[in-house]
Amino acid sequence: MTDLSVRIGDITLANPIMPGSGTLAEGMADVFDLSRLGAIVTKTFTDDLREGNAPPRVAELQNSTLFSIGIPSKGTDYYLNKTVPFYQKFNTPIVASISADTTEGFGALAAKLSDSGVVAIEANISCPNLKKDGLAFGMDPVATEEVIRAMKAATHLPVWAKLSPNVGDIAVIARAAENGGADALVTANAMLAMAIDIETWQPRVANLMGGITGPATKPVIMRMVYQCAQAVSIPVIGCGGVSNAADAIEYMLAGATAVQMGTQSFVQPTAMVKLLDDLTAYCERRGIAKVSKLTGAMRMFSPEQLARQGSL
Amino acid sequence: MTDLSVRIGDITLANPIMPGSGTLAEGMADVFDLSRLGAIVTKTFTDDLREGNAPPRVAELQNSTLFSIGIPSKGTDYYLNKTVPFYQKFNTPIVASISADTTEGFGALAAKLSDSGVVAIEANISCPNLKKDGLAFGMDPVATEEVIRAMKAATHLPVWAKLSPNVGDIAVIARAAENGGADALVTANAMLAMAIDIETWQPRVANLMGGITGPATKPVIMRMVYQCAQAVSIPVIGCGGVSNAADAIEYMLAGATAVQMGTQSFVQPTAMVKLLDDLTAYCERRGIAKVSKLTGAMRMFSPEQLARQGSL
Amino acid sequence: MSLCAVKPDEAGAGDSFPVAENLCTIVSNDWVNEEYRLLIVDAPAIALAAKAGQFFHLMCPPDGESGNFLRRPMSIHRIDREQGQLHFLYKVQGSGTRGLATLGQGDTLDALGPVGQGFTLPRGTQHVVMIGRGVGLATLAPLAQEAVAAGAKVTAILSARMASLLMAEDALRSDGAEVVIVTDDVGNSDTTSLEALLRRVHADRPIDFVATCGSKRLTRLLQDFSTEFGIAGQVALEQRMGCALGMCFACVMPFRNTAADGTRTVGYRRVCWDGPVFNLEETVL
Amino acid sequence: MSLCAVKPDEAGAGDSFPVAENLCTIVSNDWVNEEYRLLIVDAPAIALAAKAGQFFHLMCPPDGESGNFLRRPMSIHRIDREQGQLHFLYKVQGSGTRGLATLGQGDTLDALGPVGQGFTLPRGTQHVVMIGRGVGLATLAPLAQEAVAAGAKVTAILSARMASLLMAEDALRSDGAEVVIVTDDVGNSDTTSLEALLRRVHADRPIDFVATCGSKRLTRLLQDFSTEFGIAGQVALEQRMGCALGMCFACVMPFRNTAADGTRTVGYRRVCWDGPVFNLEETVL
Repeated sequence: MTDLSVRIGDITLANPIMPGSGTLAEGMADVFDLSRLGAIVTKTFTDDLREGNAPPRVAELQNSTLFSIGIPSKGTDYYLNKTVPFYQKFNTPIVASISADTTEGFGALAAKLSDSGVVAIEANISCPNLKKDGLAFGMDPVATEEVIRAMKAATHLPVWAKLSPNVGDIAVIARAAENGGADALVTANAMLAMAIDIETWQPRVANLMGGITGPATKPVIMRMVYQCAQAVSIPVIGCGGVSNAADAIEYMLAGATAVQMGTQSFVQPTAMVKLLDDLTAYCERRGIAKVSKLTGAMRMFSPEQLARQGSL
Repeated sequence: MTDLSVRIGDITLANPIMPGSGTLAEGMADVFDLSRLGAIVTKTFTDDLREGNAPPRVAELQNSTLFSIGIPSKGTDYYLNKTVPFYQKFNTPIVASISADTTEGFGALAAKLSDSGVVAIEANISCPNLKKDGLAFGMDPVATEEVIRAMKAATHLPVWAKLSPNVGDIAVIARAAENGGADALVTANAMLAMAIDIETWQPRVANLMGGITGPATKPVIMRMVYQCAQAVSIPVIGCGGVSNAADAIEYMLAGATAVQMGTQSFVQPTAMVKLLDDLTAYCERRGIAKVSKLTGAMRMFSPEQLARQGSL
Repeated sequence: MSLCAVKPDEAGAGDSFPVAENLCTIVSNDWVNEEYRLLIVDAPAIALAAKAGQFFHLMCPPDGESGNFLRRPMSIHRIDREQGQLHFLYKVQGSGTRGLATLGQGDTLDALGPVGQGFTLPRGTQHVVMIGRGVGLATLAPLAQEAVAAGAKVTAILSARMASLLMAEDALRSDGAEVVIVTDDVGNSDTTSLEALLRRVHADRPIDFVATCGSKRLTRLLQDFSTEFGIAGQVALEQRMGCALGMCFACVMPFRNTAADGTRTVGYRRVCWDGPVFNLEETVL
Repeated sequence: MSLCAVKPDEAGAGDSFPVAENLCTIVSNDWVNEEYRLLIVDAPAIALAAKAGQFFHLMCPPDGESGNFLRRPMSIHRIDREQGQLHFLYKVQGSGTRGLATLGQGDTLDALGPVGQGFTLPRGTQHVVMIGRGVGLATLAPLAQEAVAAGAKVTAILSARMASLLMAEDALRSDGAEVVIVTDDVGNSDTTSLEALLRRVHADRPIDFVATCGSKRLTRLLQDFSTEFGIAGQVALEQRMGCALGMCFACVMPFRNTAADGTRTVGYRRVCWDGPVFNLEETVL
């Protein structure tokens, strides 16, 4: 029987599969037993109440979706009194995803979660700040480091930095988060994108830009996960277009310790459970006793192999 | 009859459709009359002879491809004596795409092309420099400006800057290219990406990383074209996942003056010709007398409309 | 598996869940008139536990270049528990329904559900009036069946451009509803005529619940009518969706909220999870 | 449209082009043994102008989650100009060929081509020996036809694991080739046996051209043999491709170049455009 457990800093998860923030809600408990998940990452909330963006909020693209949700939030009290208790019915560690407008806001909100029952806090520093033409904390290494540092000063809980993919050199941001004290990286949030209806000549989401998610984004985020894993010594959690066990394995080979599934759960709500079954079967077929052995196990082409394949 | 002509700086093209660099070669003349194109952008060459990367050089992804070709080059003499004369048989302006290792190299190569018969030079400052983990001139605004400036100083020909999409804020690079004297921007080159074979645990292209191209990349590059068009006053040429007339129209609405088609020509060599036919039909159906009217014609949602659609 | 017995609050306690990716075998998928198709599938027990106003989120086959990446929400036209079948009535108008139209007998439809909050008929309801136009009619039929089963009289007002485009008429009649037909052709489908009709029906036999679907115009009419007479009412809404399980927050629309102190505000709710059936007075049009 | 008359150099002069996205109607697509399928299509004149060793770049239907975004190169097994048909013989082993296997009679295959440099039989060739294994046999059959038509004798050595997996035997015989069969089962398909066979054939009737496809081992054998006896020879190579028109430079393999001064270097060439048929002595294995 394959050991599916993985360690993210001081936390041991029963398996490496968890939902990406914003892709699981109470309704998923109607579909399968959430206790099967390695962790439950909840939807990003802010301390204040927010309604989010105007609809249309979603456009269907090829093998992907364009979402422009904003961060609708019912605030901290709702999160502590309703959301956490709901998920505590399941035997699965809860990870809170938070957002704030300022470094101090991230710290203050982290402090409020210290005794909430969550096992870690994911800092959503990467959700495109559409009001700034897509610029966000996560696009700036200094802001990234400051946010993580403020959260670590405010709480004893582990802090995961969810990076923005909308950067030139993700390794720089990864190191900034590590320097700030991050216990893990989540690579990455949605890529800033746009689509226009050629009949109406209007943007396909009301807010003009949104985040593209789904299988189409996987190869770019795969590269970023590899670059992050090369750049830091903290665990990297892969997140981008994971649809099945093959995708999860690919991310782990690239250096991820765990993976988050997002958009595929919208299409196939049982996908995380199926992924776990298929991941187990893969490990058994390949004689892999511990799934954690996959992390960073990619093998480069050897010089001999390149020669055989026709390299010069 | 729709006027399909567009102006890129001082150059007037018969229509806005041209191949992306590296996606057309002599073989395409066996399939259709290259005189139908707005321009012929030739494959990037360097002054020196280069063999390019070891195979495997291509991996098929979902709705996209991962190419890691390197820049194989037969050098300047071959380009001037063979390539240009071949394409001069067609009644289509030729645009040379060049690459070099240094700013001076870009300038020197541009000078050699001044009297070659090409109408413009595209500076490929964006092809991922895989030896530097993907870093390239185009990821740095200073290097971008310097390369364009060196080329402009070396030749009277118009210079187009082909930007890298692997940046945080494309507008910064766009303005750097404009400041350097670029006559147009080409937005953008391939996005740096990666894929691993989960059976062999090896990268799917020998060089580990490559560029992802094809329809999957369109929404991200669309956003960048819009950001570029907002940031500069020189023309922007859209390039990323253009497969058909709808894609070309979408890029033009976002702010592109012309578009380049790449990967789709590999799948469907007649795609550019079909695009032109369909673009013409679209303009006629919509009563658009000049295709150039499409450029930047996207209409934002109005406050009234958002209210009707349920905005708060 | 015990189905309806599992409330969302109890999920996770066992391994029976009220929502599933039901793999349904197509029985038939034929044109019923020039615009609509009727899709009948053999459905498993979880799917047949659906209630009026709930919906399924359908995986639609690709339609040419459109891969139909996301599922499409589809209201239930008929829950036939005796035959073990579900009926869906749909207009072929987008890439999703074009893909759906390619399914033939024996093919498999992946139908996620049942999902959403259905109609809630107040206890003791005596006379339900439902009014629908276009595909909205399809959504109301199961409510008629439930209302009749609960002992209420049902008056179904069906509106269409012309009589040949009417749907659900036979189903409604066979379920025991009294059917009134209005058409643009005849000229009795305008708001003024309909309002007069509603007043006559109400005068004849007091209405204590109204329901509608598929038309802003008709919803406004019923909002005004139900407010004037203090009648409870609900509307089934439609919105472009992502997940249909309340996760992605894509399908929001604005609704009127009333705070404990009576303060009224407007806020977004998820059509898939908080609806698709909402109280008429809360609906912003 | 005039086809073979249009040389690449003249393209652009008129509107007849030697390469097209041929829309071919499937005549049949059946298993010929437990591993291979034979695909026969009705082809337009442009496609029928193909020469031995050229290939088509096929648009393959999706195979489950794999969309088969890129085309797949496929060598031509038979050009039947009388029937107006092309034959392709393929092994179902990847998502492309799995997609291809789903095509049935009456379906349409989009076949880009003919593309590539085919075999070049030296003028006056008297005796061609071709040796192939697996699907390589399929590629060599049109050369046999061309060689016989040019007045040469053809000896085709077919190698397979067992006799039941042999293909192209009948086609080759009917085209006038003398067929020699070797199999692993019988134990006469190893390099040593084959080399001895080649020497016997050559001694019996001097070979002046050799050709092969599909096996590195056989290619090496023919390289050594043709070098020893100074015989001209060619090999049809396979490589993962992007465009098949020399544009993307994805399908390169290394080859030996000889400069004007006799200096030998190794450099990449495009299998699709510079090949897929290359001279044996230039091929690096």
